[in-house]
This record gives sequence, C-alpha cells and structure tokens, in this order.
Amino acid sequence: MRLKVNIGNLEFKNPVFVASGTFGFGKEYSQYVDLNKLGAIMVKGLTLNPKEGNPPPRIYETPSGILNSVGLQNPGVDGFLKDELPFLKKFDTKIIVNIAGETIEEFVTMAQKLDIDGVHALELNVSCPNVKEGGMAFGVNPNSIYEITKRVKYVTDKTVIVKLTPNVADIKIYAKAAEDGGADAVSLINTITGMVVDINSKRPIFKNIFAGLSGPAVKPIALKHVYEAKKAVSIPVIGMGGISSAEDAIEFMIVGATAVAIGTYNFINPTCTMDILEGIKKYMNENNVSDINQIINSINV
Amino acid sequence: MRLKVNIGNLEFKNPVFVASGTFGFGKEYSQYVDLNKLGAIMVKGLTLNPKEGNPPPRIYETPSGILNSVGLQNPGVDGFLKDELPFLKKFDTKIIVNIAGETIEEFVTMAQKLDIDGVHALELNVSCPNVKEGGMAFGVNPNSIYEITKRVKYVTDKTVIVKLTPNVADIKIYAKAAEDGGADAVSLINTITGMVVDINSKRPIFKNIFAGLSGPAVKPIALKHVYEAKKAVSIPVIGMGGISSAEDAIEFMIVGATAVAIGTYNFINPTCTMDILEGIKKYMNENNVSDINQIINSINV
Amino acid sequence: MKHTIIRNDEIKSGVFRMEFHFEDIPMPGQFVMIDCGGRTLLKRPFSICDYNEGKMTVMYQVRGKGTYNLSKIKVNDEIDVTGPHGHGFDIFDKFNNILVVGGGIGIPPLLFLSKKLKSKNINIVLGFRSDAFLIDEFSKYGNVLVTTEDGSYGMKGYVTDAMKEIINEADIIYGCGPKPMLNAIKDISEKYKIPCQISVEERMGCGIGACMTCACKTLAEDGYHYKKVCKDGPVFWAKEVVF
Amino acid sequence: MKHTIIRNDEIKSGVFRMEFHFEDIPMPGQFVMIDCGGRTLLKRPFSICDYNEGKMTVMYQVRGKGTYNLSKIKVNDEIDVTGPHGHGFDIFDKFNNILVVGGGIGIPPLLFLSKKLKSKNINIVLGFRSDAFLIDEFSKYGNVLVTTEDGSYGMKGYVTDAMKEIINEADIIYGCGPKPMLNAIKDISEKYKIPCQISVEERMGCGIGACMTCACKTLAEDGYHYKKVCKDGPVFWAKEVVF
Ligand SMILES: Cc1cc2nc3c(=O)[nH]c(=O)nc-3n(C[C@H](O)[C@H](O)[C@H](O)COP(=O)(O)OP(=O)(O)OC[C@H]3O[C@@H](n4cnc5c(N)ncnc54)[C@H](O)[C@@H]3O)c2cc1C
Ligand SMILES: Cc1cc2nc3c(=O)[nH]c(=O)nc-3n(C[C@H](O)[C@H](O)[C@H](O)COP(=O)(O)OP(=O)(O)OC[C@H]3O[C@@H](n4cnc5c(N)ncnc54)[C@H](O)[C@@H]3O)c2cc1C
Ligand SMILES: Cc1cc2nc3c(=O)[nH]c(=O)nc-3n(C[C@H](O)[C@H](O)[C@H](O)COP(=O)(O)O)c2cc1C
Ligand SMILES: Cc1cc2nc3c(=O)[nH]c(=O)nc-3n(C[C@H](O)[C@H](O)[C@H](O)COP(=O)(O)O)c2cc1C
Ligand code: FES
Ligand code: FES
Repeated sequence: MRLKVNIGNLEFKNPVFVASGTFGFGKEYSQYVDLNKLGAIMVKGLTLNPKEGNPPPRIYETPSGILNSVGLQNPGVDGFLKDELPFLKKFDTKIIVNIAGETIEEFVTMAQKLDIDGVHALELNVSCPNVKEGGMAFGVNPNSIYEITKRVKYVTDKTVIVKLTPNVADIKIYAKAAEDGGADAVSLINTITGMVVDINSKRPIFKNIFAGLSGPAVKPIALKHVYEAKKAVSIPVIGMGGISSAEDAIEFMIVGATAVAIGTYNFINPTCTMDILEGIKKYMNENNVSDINQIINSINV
Repeated sequence: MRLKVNIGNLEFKNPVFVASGTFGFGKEYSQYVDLNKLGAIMVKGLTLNPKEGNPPPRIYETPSGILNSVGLQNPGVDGFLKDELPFLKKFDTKIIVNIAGETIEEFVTMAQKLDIDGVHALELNVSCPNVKEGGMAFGVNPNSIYEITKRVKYVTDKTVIVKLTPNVADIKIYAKAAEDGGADAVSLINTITGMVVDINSKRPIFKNIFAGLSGPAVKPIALKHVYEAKKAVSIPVIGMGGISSAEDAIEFMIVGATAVAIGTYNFINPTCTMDILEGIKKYMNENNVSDINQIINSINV
Repeated sequence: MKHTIIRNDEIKSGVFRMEFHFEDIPMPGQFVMIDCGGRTLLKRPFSICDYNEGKMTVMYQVRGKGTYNLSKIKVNDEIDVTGPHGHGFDIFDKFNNILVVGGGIGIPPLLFLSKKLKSKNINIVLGFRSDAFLIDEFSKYGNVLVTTEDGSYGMKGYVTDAMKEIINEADIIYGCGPKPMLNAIKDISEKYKIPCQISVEERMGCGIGACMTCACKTLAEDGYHYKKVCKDGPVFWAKEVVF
Repeated sequence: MKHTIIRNDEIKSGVFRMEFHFEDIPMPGQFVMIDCGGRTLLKRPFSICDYNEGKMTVMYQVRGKGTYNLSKIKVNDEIDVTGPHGHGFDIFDKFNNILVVGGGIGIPPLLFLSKKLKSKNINIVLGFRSDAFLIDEFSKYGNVLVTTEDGSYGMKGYVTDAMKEIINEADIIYGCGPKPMLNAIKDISEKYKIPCQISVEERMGCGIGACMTCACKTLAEDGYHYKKVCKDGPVFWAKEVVF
C-alpha cells in the first residue's frame, strides 16, 4: 500500500500532517504520538522576533468548535532554530515551518534564516486573524499574497506553501494568486473569524473582539473551500479545518487535498492522528486502493 | 417590563422571531407554540411561481449544525396568499414575507402582489445559496442589493428588510448597500456555504454540490457579522444564525440586533422560542433592565 | 417531553427493541422523533412497532451515532420523544384479503399495522438477510411467510419471490422496507393492479412539515411534485411515488 | 484512556467528590483533563484532591455543562482522563513551618499537598462562603482554621483575616482559590517576605503545553512573559504572577 504523497520537491511518507499552532514544536505530543509516523509537522507560527501574544482568555469553547486568540505567541525564528529545531531534527518526518511576517521584508528575512538543514518547507501564514500587523490583512489581498510568495520563492529553494484564510468570498482568486506567485502548494483553511460576548459584562470575551473559529464545527465550510481552491490551481492543496476522523480526512482528499492537517482535534484526542492514519489504511484496504494518490481529487461530480 | 421593539414603521411585541424556511407558514408549529407570543414570523421564502426545489437528500447533520439544500420549494406568492395567509392572519403577530426573485423584476412583482393586508414586512432574500437563479448571486454584489432594495421600496410602503449572506469578506459593504437602497432593516445571517462528500460513492451528498450551513455551529461567525453590520448602518439589524438559548439571543442584541430570529433550533426543540423569550425576561429582571431597547447595541468595547 | 424507558434489549445483533412510556395514541405507520443525545443535533425518526396502554415500542438497527447512543440507554433513563407524527397506513373495511410485505428494519411498523387490521385473510411476507425476528408476534395476526437471503430461515430468496405465490388473493398490499424492495413491490402491485401503500424514508429536519427537507418525489398532473415524508407520508400510495 | 468510576457523590450542594481508577502517580498540585461528554468538546482541567494506590480523587463544583455532565456519571461508568499534567507544588525539606491557604473549590488540591508535606508545623486556613467541607480530612495533617463569609462555621470573614494571626510563624505559604484571594495572599506574602506558591486557573486547549492558550502573565527581565498554566504551572511562585 502506497501512502507517499509529493508536494513541491518533497516526498512525504503519508498525508497526515498536524496543523500549525496546535502541536507546538512537537515536544509535548511526542509522549502520545510517535512523531516518526506523521507525514509532517507544521510548527507553531513564527515571527521574526519573539512575540508574547494576546492577553488571556485565549480560548473559548463553542458548539463543536473553539475560538482562539493566541496572537502568535512564539520564541521567534532564532529561538526556534536554537531551542526547538534540534529536537525536531531527531525525527524522520518533514518539518514545515509556519512563518508570519508583519511586513513583506520580514517574510523574506525569515525565509533566509530558515534556509537551513532540518527545515523542509515554509508555510507562509498570511491568514492569522489574531494579530494586528500582517496576518489576515495580507491574506484578503491577492496582490499581497502574490508579492509575498514571489519574494520568498526568490530567496529560498525550500518548498513554499501559502496558507489561505477562509474569510473571503471567493477562495479561488487567492489560491490562484499564490500559484501565480510561484507557490508549491496552498494550505487551507486557517480559522474563521468569529466572536463571543459575555452577557454579564457586555464585553467581548476576547480583548481583540474577534477570534478564530476551528474544530469540527467548521468542517463543511473548510471542505467547500478546499474543493474550490483545487478547482482553481494545479499545485497541490493541503486541506484542513475540523478534521476529526479518517472519514473526514478522506473527504478532504477526495475533493482535492494531497495531504491533510489536523489541528484542534489533537486537543480532544492526542492520538487522533494515528487513528486517522490507521483509518485511511483501512479504507484503502476495503476499497482496494493501492496508492493513496488514487483518492486525491477523485471527486465524482 | 418593556419588550417592544421597532423596525421600520412597525412595532413588534417582542424581539423573538422565527427565521424563514424553518417554520413553514406557522401552521405546523402552532401545535407547539402559541403564535401570538412570537414577535414575528418570517415565512418560508416565496418565489413568483410555485417551485419544487431540489431533489433529496436536502438535509445533512454536521457537528452542531445542519447543511440544507431545500432550494426554495414553495407554493409561490399566489399560493401563499390563497392557502397560507388566511391562517396567519388569525394571529396577533407580525408576518414578514421572505421573497426570492430570480430577477429584479420578479422582486418588484412579488412586492406588489404582497402589498396587502396581513403582510407586515418583506424580507428580500438575496442570499439563498441553494438556487441557481438569483439568490446569493445577488447578495454577493452590492450593486444588485442596492438596486433590488430601491426598486422594491419604490413600489411598497411595507417595511423592507434585506437578508444578507455571510459568504462575503466584508459584510459592512453589503449592509451599507441595503441601507443606501432604502432598506428599513437588514437581517443576517443566511446560511454559510458548505459541502459534504460520501466517501463511498465519492460524490457530494447534495446534487447542487454545495449546501447551506446553519445551527449552533455557526453562531460565533454569525455574531461577528451582526456586530460588523451594525457598525456600518444606522437602520436596525435582525440577528440570526445558530441561536439556541436566551443567552445566545442576548449576545446578538448586545452586539446590535434589534430583534433575533431562531431557525434550525426549532427543529431540535419546537418550543425553544418560548424558552428564549422567558430567558430574556429573566435576564432583564435579574439585571434590572426595564426596557429591552437598553440591551440593543449596548456592547462595551 | 421526557419519556421513561421500560426496556431496551438487543434482540439480534445490532437490532434493538425499545419500550417507553408514551401518552399520545398513535396510528399504524406513524413515527416518533427521538433525541438520541450525545453529539447528535437533530432528532431521529423511528416507526412505531407497537402501542399498548401508554407504552410504545420501537425497534431500531444501530447504523450511526444516534442509534449507537440509543443502544446505550438503560431502563429508567429518560428520552426526549415527539410525535406521533405523519400520515400512517390507511385501513379499509372493504378489503378482506390483505398482503403485508416487509423487509429488514422496515418490518417493525407492520406489526402494529397487522394488529390493527380487522380483516380475516392476512398474509404477511417478511424478508430478512439472515436472522429473522418478530415472527411469533406476526403469527398472531396472520399467515406468515418468511424469506431469508441465505436460506437460514423459511424460504431462500426475496420477499418478491414469496409474494408471487399469494399475490392473486390480495385486495391491497402494505409494504415497508429498503428502497429497492419498495420499488419491486410497486412494480408488482402495478402489474397485478392491486392498490398498494408503502412507507418511505427520507432525512428529516423538523419532522412536522415545516422545513421541506424530507422530499419524496411523487407524480403530479403537471409532472412531479415533492411531497413531505414527515407529514404527507411516511405512507404513500405506491403508484404516486417516483423512485 | 478509559477510567472506571468508583464513586461520584454530592458532598454539599453542587460540589461533588469523584473517585476513579488511575494508574499514573501524581504530585500534589498537578491536574488531570477529563472528557465530560455530552455536547462538550474540550476536556476540562481538575486538580487532584487525593491519590491512593491506583485511585484518584477529584472534587468539582457544577458550573457549566461539563461539570453538569460529570455530576450525572454513575459508579462503574467509564470516563476519559489524561494526566497527571503540569508543575505542582514544590515541597522543601528546609521549611518546617508551613501555611496552607485555600478558598472554595480551590481547596481540594491542598488536601493532597498537606498529606505529602513532611513538616511538623502545618497551619491550614480554609475559607468558604458558607457550608464547609473536607475539614476532618485536613485535620489529619495539620492545624485547621476555618473561615466562612456568613459565619456559619469557624471564624466569620476571609482567609486573609485568619492568616494574619499565624503569618509570623510561616516559612512558606501555599495557596489555591479564586483570583482575588490569590492576589491577597500574594500581597501578604510580599509584605511579610515569605516565599509563596499559588495555583492559578486559565482556560485550556491541549493541557500539555502545545497550544499556548492558557497564558499566565508573569514578570520577566524585559517586562512580562506569558507562561503556560498547563505546563509551567498551574503552580507558580506568587511573586512572578502578574494579576
Ligand atoms: C419515517 C421513518 C421511519 C423510520 N423507522 C425506523 C425504524 O423503525 N427503525 C429503524 O431502525 N430505523 C428507522 N428509520 C431510519 C432511522 O431514522 C435511521 O436509521 C436513523 O435516523 C439513523 O440515525 P443514526 O444517527 O444512527 O445514523 P447517522 O447516519 O449518523 O445519522 C445522521 C443523520 O442522517 C439521518 N438518517 C440516517 N439514516 C437515515 C434513514 N435511513 N432515514 C432517514 N434519516 C436517516 C439521521 O436521522 C440523522 O439526521 C426510519 C426513518 C424514517 C424516515
Ligand atoms: C489547573 C486547573 C485546576 C482546576 N481544578 C479544579 C478543581 O479541582 N475543581 C473544580 O471544580 N474546578 C477546577 N478547575 C476549574 C474547572 O476546570 C472548571 O470549573 C470547569 O472547566 C468548568 O467546566 P464547565 O464545562 O462546567 O463550564 P463551562 O463554563 O461550560 O466551560 C466552558 C469552557 O471553559 C472552561 N472553563 C470554565 N471555567 C473555567 C475555569 N475556572 N478554569 C479553567 N477553565 C474553565 C472549560 O474548561 C471549558 O473549556 C480547575 C481549573 C484549572 C485550570
Ligand atoms: C490554538 C490555535 C493556534 C493556531 N495557531 C496557528 C498558527 O500559529 N499559524 C497558523 O497558520 N495557523 C494557526 N492555527 C490554525 C490551524 O493551523 C488550522 O488552520 C485551523 O485551526 C483549522 O484546523 P482545525 O479545525 O483542525 O483546528 C491555530 C489554530 C488553533 C486552534
Ligand atoms: C431548512 C432551512 C430552510 C431555509 N429556508 C430559507 C428561506 O426560504 N429563505 C431564507 O431567507 N432563509 C432560509 N433559511 C435560512 C434561515 O432563515 C437562517 O437564516 C439560517 O438558517 C441561520 O439561522 P439558524 O442557524 O438559526 O438556522 C433556511 C434555513 C434552513 C435550515
Ligand atoms: S422534516 Fe421538516 S418538512 Fe418534513
Ligand atoms: S492548554 Fe495548551 S499550552 Fe496550555
């Protein structure tokens, strides 16, 4: 049974990834999951300088979902290279580094610093709804997406993935902008903007008013965006948003995802990635699929 | 305790409405709910001619939500006037007629036909994701919204509400277009586009591929859109999307909704509107709110 | 509305018989909507298998998360049930020879129907894949013929095979079961020109006729018309249903 | 990982004591994450109140839907629990005079702490709004002073009032309770220059240090730094926490 998938110049041992920001830098989950068995780890979003993020509360449970407003707390690129990458290098899996510049120049600088052994791909986070500078402001503008992608591709030979926001009317335009800029793949969805109010204080629960919705609640929306994105581009798509089971993962692959990433559900069940991987194998067995690539983009419409 | 709210030239006895398409024409739910106690009934979306709608399946459960693809099955305006309005007229509540034209002219014609006793307001449905003609195609275009609103306002003195789709990047533009066109209010959100795939047949569950997501899952997204819409316009906003409790309803009112509508949750608990009304009264009592209008748009940011 | 469970037993692998207190008296062919709890949202529809002095029985097969949750419910637990809903089987005094045909988990509502039929000559054909159930109960109300696909009980084959032998006697046919079976029964009823009522399934939202999600395609003068399974049905005249 | 419930009793209105089988041996101040079932998604954090040969006790107050669901769990049911998580209270041999201060539902983890303290002189101050609990258990490990806001048990007032009388004896303070109380304890410890550890609460996602959602503002050289309640805490030195 062949589980390998290709994105950019990389071959991944299987299509089950973990989504940025939900899996830290791998250390904590390594007590639950053999990291060698993951297709890839998309690490927590990095900024050029260390960032403290937003004041608490940063998370709120909603029906079948969560809102988060972490605001990219992270040790910065240098901190990552010094304190986190050495641990990750010990594992036989692909490391995708999620980077979020406040300016185009910051994206470029980070890409240059990350042009280093042990880093396999860059995921350009132009879709974080929880920061004031950069983030989603870039992601809702096709020109910014194009420009950032192009500038980053110019300075690195790493596989470059552009992470898209679902907070747009027509995802196709944004996926295309990334492809035109030279992206090797697009990944989606990042979180959906939402809010919640404390009816006693009459204040928004989150200091930033808005926060990002993720988890099973968003799956039907994410699936639609992935399907649409795939129709617009010929580069691979990495699908995510609410995946909690092998069935969910397979749905994303059928509509066009070359790989999938699991985010929020790691919190619910820390070994879910392994269950999902097993479930995919079972599905392939039962349906006589010898190569996972036969499933990708196999939708019948 | 004052529960009355005003929208356009109408006074509603309370702000708890039922959302279009989830409550039929009131008859069925009248065995569970005293219709006289509802602030308003937003009836199933009407088209100029009777419409059969989409082939089944038309509904699918998702985590804390549902996808629907009814496709506006309805008896047409004339059928409504003949077979449904007489029943509704017996009740002391406001009747808001949801209309969905395939063309601007159809909106105008329907508005003219509905310029009749017993119909209190029109809700212009420019946001249905489940039809091929009209629907959301109008709703994602500010010019269409403006034009339709203006043309309808020209032929009717009824209160005109424009129902907005959340499938846009910035709801403010669309709310403003409705206000500029002369709308007395905007209502939102209609359903969010989503999809689901049968992994055995590899086909989308719905014949139209996409369907509309509603229910508790979408609440944080709906709340954000209502908050944003209210910031953009000075006309009243009717908030809906995932409301299942009095707390939810109060959240919508705090961020700016003059009234709220309950859709999907009627299916889960047919008497939920009454529970929500009671819960709002309890909240007002406990917080010494004598007039519900003190809650509306009272957010503290 | 909360209703207390009297029993909830697995009568064969994956098939449960659940009894609970319920005040409102149903008609055969009607159904109830049950809140299955856990992470389900919508209530699930189940046909009424029996009703006796404030006690209702439904039978269900574990298929997805709702029915799985139901299977874990214990005696004295309470469940939220609405109903009875829908338009059930019509019973006609004029017909003496009745043919009742059921398949699989479509069989339970036919028990309640058979019980309510007043006719003298009732033939009941029940089809199973393998293990049969409810045979003794049905035998109280008519002459039972069983078919199994694997031949483990009764005749080997399909209900349609068994029907052929007794179809000539029938004044009316009542059917409930999987779609292909209903389609086959419809064909037979048309071939033999025997009136036929069938109970169909469709995914539901409200369960009471308000949301238009439970569409069943039916013939109409000007082509076709989507009727509501929850209100116009679940029982329709076979001749009007378009499969 | 499934764990079988041994008991789940309401020991006073809305407060439950739940015991279940659990293999991994915890340290005082650590917590577990419990899947509360129903329509909850995230696991909920609860401090460990006691641990004895494979049996863990937590105490919880019913606040929202998760704790409500927990309260309905019966003996022999199974729950999904992960842990023990976090950095608990540090125990120092060098300190002989210990002051343990708890308020409300923050009290339970201090029982497990008190049990593990080896010191001779342990003063325990427990504050309640009204009905007190766990007093007898705490008395086994030290000298207990109780305060209630309504004066229904022990001294009328707050723990901070009771602390004043014995603060001079203390080499270290351990605290757990509502935020205003922790803030007051921190102030007292600073005033009297006594080392002080407190257990804080924050909403959590992963519970293991990966998601950065459980931020606790702490002092750092260059201003402040958000530490993780689930991994760096829940127990912090009071002096580093910024309220
Ligand atoms: C009028 C009517 C009477 C029925 N009577 C019985 C009965 O007596 N015994 C029995 O075992 N089953 C009966 N069914 C089918 C039963 O409703 C489904 O098996 C059940 O809803 C499956 O729920 P689930 O959560 O286990 O499955 P899931 O697949 O997880 O359910 C997901 C959603 O799909 C719906 N759904 C799934 N399968 C069906 C189906 N076949 N028909 C309608 N909706 C479906 C569910 O209601 C739910 O909303 C009947 C269906 C209808 C429409
Ligand atoms: C380290 C730690 C230890 C705790 N120990 C105990 C204990 O021993 N006994 C006890 O009764 N309570 C304890 N709590 C608080 C307990 O976690 C909450 O009361 C519980 O999560 C409420 O869940 P709910 O579903 O009933 O409330 P809801 O308000 O419905 O919960 C919604 C969400 O908010 C979170 N949440 C709500 N209140 C809190 C809170 N105070 N702290 C953190 N998250 C919260 C929930 O975990 C959930 O994710 C502890 C909290 C932390 C962080
Ligand atoms: C707590 C949290 C933190 C996140 N941080 C990041 C991040 O740093 N960079 C990023 O690109 N996406 C981030 N995301 C988004 C996820 O990577 C993912 O796109 C999204 O959560 C949808 O997937 P899910 O529903 O499986 O969680 C974060 C999500 C969560 C819940
Ligand atoms: C089955 C169904 C049918 C609907 N039909 C209509 C309709 O005819 N016209 C319309 O404007 N909105 C329609 N809607 C949208 C609802 O009125 C409402 O905007 C949406 O469902 C969000 O609210 P909720 O989450 O409370 O359901 C429909 C929704 C559902 C679930
Ligand atoms: S289920 Fe709503 S109309 Fe039938
Ligand atoms: S809860 Fe995830 S880091 Fe603390």
